[in-house]
Amino acid sequence: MDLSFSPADEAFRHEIREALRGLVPPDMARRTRQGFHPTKADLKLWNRILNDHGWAAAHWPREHGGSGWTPLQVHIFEEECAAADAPFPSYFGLRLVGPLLYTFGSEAQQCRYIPDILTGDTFWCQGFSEPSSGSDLASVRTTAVRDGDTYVVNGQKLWTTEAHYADRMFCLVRTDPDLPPQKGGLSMLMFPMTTPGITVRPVITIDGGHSVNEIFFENVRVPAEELLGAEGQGWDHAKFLLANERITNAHVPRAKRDLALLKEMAAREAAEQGGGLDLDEVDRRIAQLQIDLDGLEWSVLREVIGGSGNPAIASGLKIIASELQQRMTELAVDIVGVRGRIAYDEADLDRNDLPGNPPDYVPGLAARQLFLRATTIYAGSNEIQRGIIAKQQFGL
Amino acid sequence: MDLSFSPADEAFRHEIREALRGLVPPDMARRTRQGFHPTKADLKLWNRILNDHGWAAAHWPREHGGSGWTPLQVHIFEEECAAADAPFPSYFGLRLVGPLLYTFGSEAQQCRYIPDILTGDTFWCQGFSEPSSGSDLASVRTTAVRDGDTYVVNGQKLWTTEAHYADRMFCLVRTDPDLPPQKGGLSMLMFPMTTPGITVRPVITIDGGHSVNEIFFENVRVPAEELLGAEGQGWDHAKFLLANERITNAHVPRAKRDLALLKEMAAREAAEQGGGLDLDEVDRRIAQLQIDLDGLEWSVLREVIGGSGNPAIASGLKIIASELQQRMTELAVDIVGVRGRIAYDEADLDRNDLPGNPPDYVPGLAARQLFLRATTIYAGSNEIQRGIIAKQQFGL
Amino acid sequence: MDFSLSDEQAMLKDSVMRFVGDRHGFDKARAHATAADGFSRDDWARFAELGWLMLMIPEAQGGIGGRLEDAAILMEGFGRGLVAAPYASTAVVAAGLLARAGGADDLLADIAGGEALVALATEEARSRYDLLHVETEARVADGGFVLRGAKIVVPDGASADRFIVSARLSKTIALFLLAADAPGLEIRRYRTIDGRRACDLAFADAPARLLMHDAAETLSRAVDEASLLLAAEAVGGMQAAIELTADYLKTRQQFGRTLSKFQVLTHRVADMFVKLENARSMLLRGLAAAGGGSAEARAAAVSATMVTIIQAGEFVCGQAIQLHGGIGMADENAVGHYYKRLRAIARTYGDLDFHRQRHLRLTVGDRSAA
Amino acid sequence: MDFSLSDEQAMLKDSVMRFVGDRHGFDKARAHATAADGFSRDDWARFAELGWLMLMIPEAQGGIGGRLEDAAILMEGFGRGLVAAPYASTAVVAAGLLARAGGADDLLADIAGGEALVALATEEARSRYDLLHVETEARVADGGFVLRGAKIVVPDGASADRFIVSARLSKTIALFLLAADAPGLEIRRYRTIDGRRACDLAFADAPARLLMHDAAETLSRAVDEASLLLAAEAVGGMQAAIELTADYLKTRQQFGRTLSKFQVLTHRVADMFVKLENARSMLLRGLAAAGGGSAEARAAAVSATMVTIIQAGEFVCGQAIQLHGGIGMADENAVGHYYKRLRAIARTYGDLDFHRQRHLRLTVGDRSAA
Repeated sequence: MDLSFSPADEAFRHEIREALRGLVPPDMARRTRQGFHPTKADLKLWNRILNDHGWAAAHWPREHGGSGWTPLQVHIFEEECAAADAPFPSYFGLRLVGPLLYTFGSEAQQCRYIPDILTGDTFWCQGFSEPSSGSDLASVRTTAVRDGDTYVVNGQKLWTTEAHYADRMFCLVRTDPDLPPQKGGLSMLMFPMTTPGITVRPVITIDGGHSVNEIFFENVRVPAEELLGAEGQGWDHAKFLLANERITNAHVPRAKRDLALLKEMAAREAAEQGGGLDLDEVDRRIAQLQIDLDGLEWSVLREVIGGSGNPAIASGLKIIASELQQRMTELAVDIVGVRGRIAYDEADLDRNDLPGNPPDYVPGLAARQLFLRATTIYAGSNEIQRGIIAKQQFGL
Repeated sequence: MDLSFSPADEAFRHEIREALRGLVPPDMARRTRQGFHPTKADLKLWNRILNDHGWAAAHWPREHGGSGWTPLQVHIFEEECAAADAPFPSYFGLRLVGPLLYTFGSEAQQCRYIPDILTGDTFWCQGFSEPSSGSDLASVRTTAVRDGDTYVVNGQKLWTTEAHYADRMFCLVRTDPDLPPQKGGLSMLMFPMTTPGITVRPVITIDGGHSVNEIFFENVRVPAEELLGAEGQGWDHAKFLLANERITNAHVPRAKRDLALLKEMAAREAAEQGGGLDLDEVDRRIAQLQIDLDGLEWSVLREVIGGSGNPAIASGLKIIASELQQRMTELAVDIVGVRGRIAYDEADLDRNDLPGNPPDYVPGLAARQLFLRATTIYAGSNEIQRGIIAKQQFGL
Repeated sequence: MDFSLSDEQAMLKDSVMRFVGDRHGFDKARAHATAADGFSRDDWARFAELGWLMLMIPEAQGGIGGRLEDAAILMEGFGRGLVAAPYASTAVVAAGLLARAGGADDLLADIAGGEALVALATEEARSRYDLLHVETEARVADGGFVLRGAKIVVPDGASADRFIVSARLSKTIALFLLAADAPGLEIRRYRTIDGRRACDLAFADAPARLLMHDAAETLSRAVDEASLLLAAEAVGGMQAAIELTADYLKTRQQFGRTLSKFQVLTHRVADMFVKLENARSMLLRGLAAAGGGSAEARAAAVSATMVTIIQAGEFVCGQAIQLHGGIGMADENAVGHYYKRLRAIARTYGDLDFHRQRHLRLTVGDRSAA
Repeated sequence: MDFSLSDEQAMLKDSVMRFVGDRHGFDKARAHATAADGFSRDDWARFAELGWLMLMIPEAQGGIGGRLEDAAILMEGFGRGLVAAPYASTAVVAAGLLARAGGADDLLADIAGGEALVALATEEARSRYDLLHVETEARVADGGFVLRGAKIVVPDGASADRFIVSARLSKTIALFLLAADAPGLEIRRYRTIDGRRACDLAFADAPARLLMHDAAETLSRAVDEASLLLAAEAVGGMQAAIELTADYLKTRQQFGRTLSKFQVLTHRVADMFVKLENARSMLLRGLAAAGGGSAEARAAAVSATMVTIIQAGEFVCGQAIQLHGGIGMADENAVGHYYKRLRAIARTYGDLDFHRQRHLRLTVGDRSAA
């Protein structure tokens, strides 16, 4: 047992911090701080900048284009990126389909897709949830029927994040309606979003933003070579992704940055609002958040370094992280007082006569708080996670 | 709609307050404040004092020996009693079996038992819970088999509060093992605790106190005339009691008194402990408790005056009140700091060299906090209450 | 003490419940929200016909002389139906201030007739809900008064044709009236998170009519009453959100069962109900305190009510979204709109922090006075 | 960074888990609790045989020179088994202070051999966990020192044969050693809520040996380490309480079903597990901070750990009782004893309020220094 950061780790942190200095364009950094959904242009540019340094897939094994760093180094790297107000790179290529491809994909598929994921030239989206199966992937109804060398896809997906940014989708489909999903009924297909028969309908969320979509498939023909692995492996692929997701979704680096911003914000608001803000109470809430975030960070460290692989632990991280993110933005909105009632329009942010004449940290907060209500719902609602823990850890 | 206390109500309050002045013996008042379980002697004496004023059963209808006051007057009366540090009179006669008797009992039974309940000459206990049926009264297993003019009772009861104080028990028994409890399988019997075949075993609770017991029945013969109402009505009797209980259990008058004591305690502790106590934080917690208690009080007023009779409302009161009582004693223990770790012995209270050299409000707190963990369990656990609300209010 | 509705109140309740169509009005509410005003002028005309706009105008000034409890009945209905009309601001708060000020019977008649919309502007960039923190200044000019300063996030301000404005006049706080098209008044209109329309006001020597000087306590009472009306609206909104949720659980299937078979979800609904009923009790308690007693007791009680409402609203409507799952996050579903309205109410005239502090100061916190 | 146990640590863990008999030790724990000392002298002798009592004594002074993480492994096992022996107070805290003070090798040998029990007395009637608030005074008399004042609620004090006592010496805080039978020392022994035995000490010019002057930082470090050991004990206790609860749900029948079929109960267990694992992470973080870095960073981290432990303990063990229902309230059931031990830990060397304040002061609250 060695509970300290080694001098080498500290040197690595210093090196990354220096290398990142000035790398995030200032307007991109401002947009990241403001907390609206990142623009496609920002995601693309940042992906390219990272790739220029060989960092686009820092968390991947070296043989697939990753950095070969230790898990702790990756953690430090991500922390420094967040501290520099870099956007979190688009999730679906680098976090989901990339690892899927190098774990389950054919060599041809890897060669075809991985380079453009690393450069950011291809954006992906994930076709998992459906109108009738939010947290329940076993009830996927979108079908893919084999017809010679192609699959014909029909059905519907919902909550598809960044589908309107994406060039390609990896999509969970039913290839055998007679087999239970867990026993070979599901498969994973990959196809361009421009394939005929695909319709993307924006779904506006309660924050007024557009980050998710509804997708309709009408006789969408996908070449059979775009099947990932073998037919019937879709359930295994989905489980692989969900396990990864629950730890990445802890988003500790971003949370640490947000908490630091929260402290600055409280100090500025108190200074500018002449005593109306109960700074003692804000400090108490910040201190509790800090403690809870420390716990989350060390739980993540235990998992990325120690690697229990226990699904109950991963589910616990998802619960804590999602609730923490909600509490942090709730506090942020509380701090800014009556301006937390204003619906700022993302398109107006460059004007200098914004409603309520707000300090620069205000405009994205209310929308972000509303959007983050989704964190306890998506990627398996927290109720689902508790069920997993009860079952996996205690046989309940 | 008239939301104010009338001048007549205020005059009544003043009159009661004056009448109560000096009525509670000072040592009894001190014991009540200290929060250990009340002694039998105190309960008996206070019952007698109340009865001397015609107040023993203030909440009963006048024709059965009650005051004939309005529900609001009863509420005011109980509030003033609590403010005077009177113990809450023994529950089982005055709150439970008394109303049962005048609602369901024969005239002979009423004549036999009610007078001694009013004077406090007879104490009762309630034989409901069993080892295998805590919150689940439908699974009562104690049997009563008819044998000529008597019932023969065999079985076991648990959590029987004040059984060691009681002269008599009213007891839920299975008189027909073939009928479901809700359909006539249960009946209510009344008998002296001295009946041969009854064994009382003390159950010490986590506070170290003795207030509940386990009762064993071995061929206990009870005359059939001690059956309440008709055979098979036991389920109705139990439901009648549980509905009453959930509102009385809100214990608003006592909670108001406890909160007032809490405020005094915080001020004294802060003064005596030279700055170590974070009085701001304590004040915040007191303020929130005050607000929550105000809500509970008005919910009780709505119910006792408006009388929706909605079981979902009664269940909600039970949930709020039990959690509030727990939070109040938790704060009390927090306020007294390291002395909250000491296990004071009730028998030592008159010594002047108590451990930790505590102020007079300290000794009963830790034990009371521990005991009050039971409030969210007894009288139908809060989980049971939520189930009732979901079902009764929403059909869920 | 009597919690039952009088015959008149029962009729009022019946009437507003019929108006909001037993919570089937979400499509209508959404359509209004996207209109320029954020509410329906037709509805407003209907309110005038129903007499609701004169309910809170004293009889002596041509109104019905209703009590705050009566207006609260309407507001609870509006909360249920997500009705965005500026009822509380114009027909209760502004009408009440104009009536107390006197000399504004014509304007009161216009309000009663649905022809005038009057908004109260108190909040400033640095005031943080403190009505006594007023930097806007009034001074005498040309025999009248002119205002200089700014107000922000005026509730229902975007559609108002007149404003009542608090301003500093020598050492006291006075109330002024001016029209939306007054010279020297610049208005910036915008949406709030609940889809309603607020505005900022900037006064550059804008001429205004003095309504009342030394108005601090009158203003404080008016805003406390406004808070209680929002509390009533919140209660109606919470109730609707709970009912939507319970209904949803009965129909939605997941993992091969209807959601109503999952005990954690049904118990959550039970907790929501418990918080709603507690909030309702605190609304009644607040209304009681507004009906009599000292200014301090009123303020403490109103803040206690608002603390409860704000806490309950966040839990009830937040969990309503949670239990709906993904669909609760969609703007096209009603449940998120209740959440947003509750969060908007939770930062109008005061937020949790403000009400907690004020309550604490007026009760336990005031140890020096104890 | 490496979270895996070394071979030695794995052996230690194995050894203590065997000792507590995989949580079947409740009957034994209860029997010890009713004995005069509140723990078993036989167990203590066994600890000496196993080398546990010399684990934290530096090698130079005849011990094993273990690290705090090693002692934490033992403490977690003791927490699991409700072992009430004065391990942390004697074998870690007192041994550590004596080792740092020097010149006490004989006493250290006695501790290692199980022949001496030494308790640290810091708390006073008005100190509220503040180690710098010391009213007990030392002065020179007859070429030595005598103490005057009082200490309260000394952990494991009732069975101690010696005490280390903090006292004011001129302007600084010094540590003194005296025997339980010293003249001028009066001891009042009693039970605490967890069934352990503490004591109050009253010094009337009791002669004592000076161990260390200017000892504030040494004392602060020792007490922080003691807190972390209690945190480790708490983690073991919480884990045992959760396992007992999960087992109970699988066997107990209500309403015709085993409790494990009730989703609200199983999800509660999940929440308990989440809090336990978070507490375990914070224990590791606290141990990391105790191993290096500044005194301020250590103090802030230890307080953050204790805040987490105290909050988790109240929830986990409180809900363990709740899920047991009535039987959880009975003294003859183990689960309530975990609750009481957690609540006792939550008010030893510091409570939630103390640790929150200290953490706040050393982190966000210190705005003047930011």
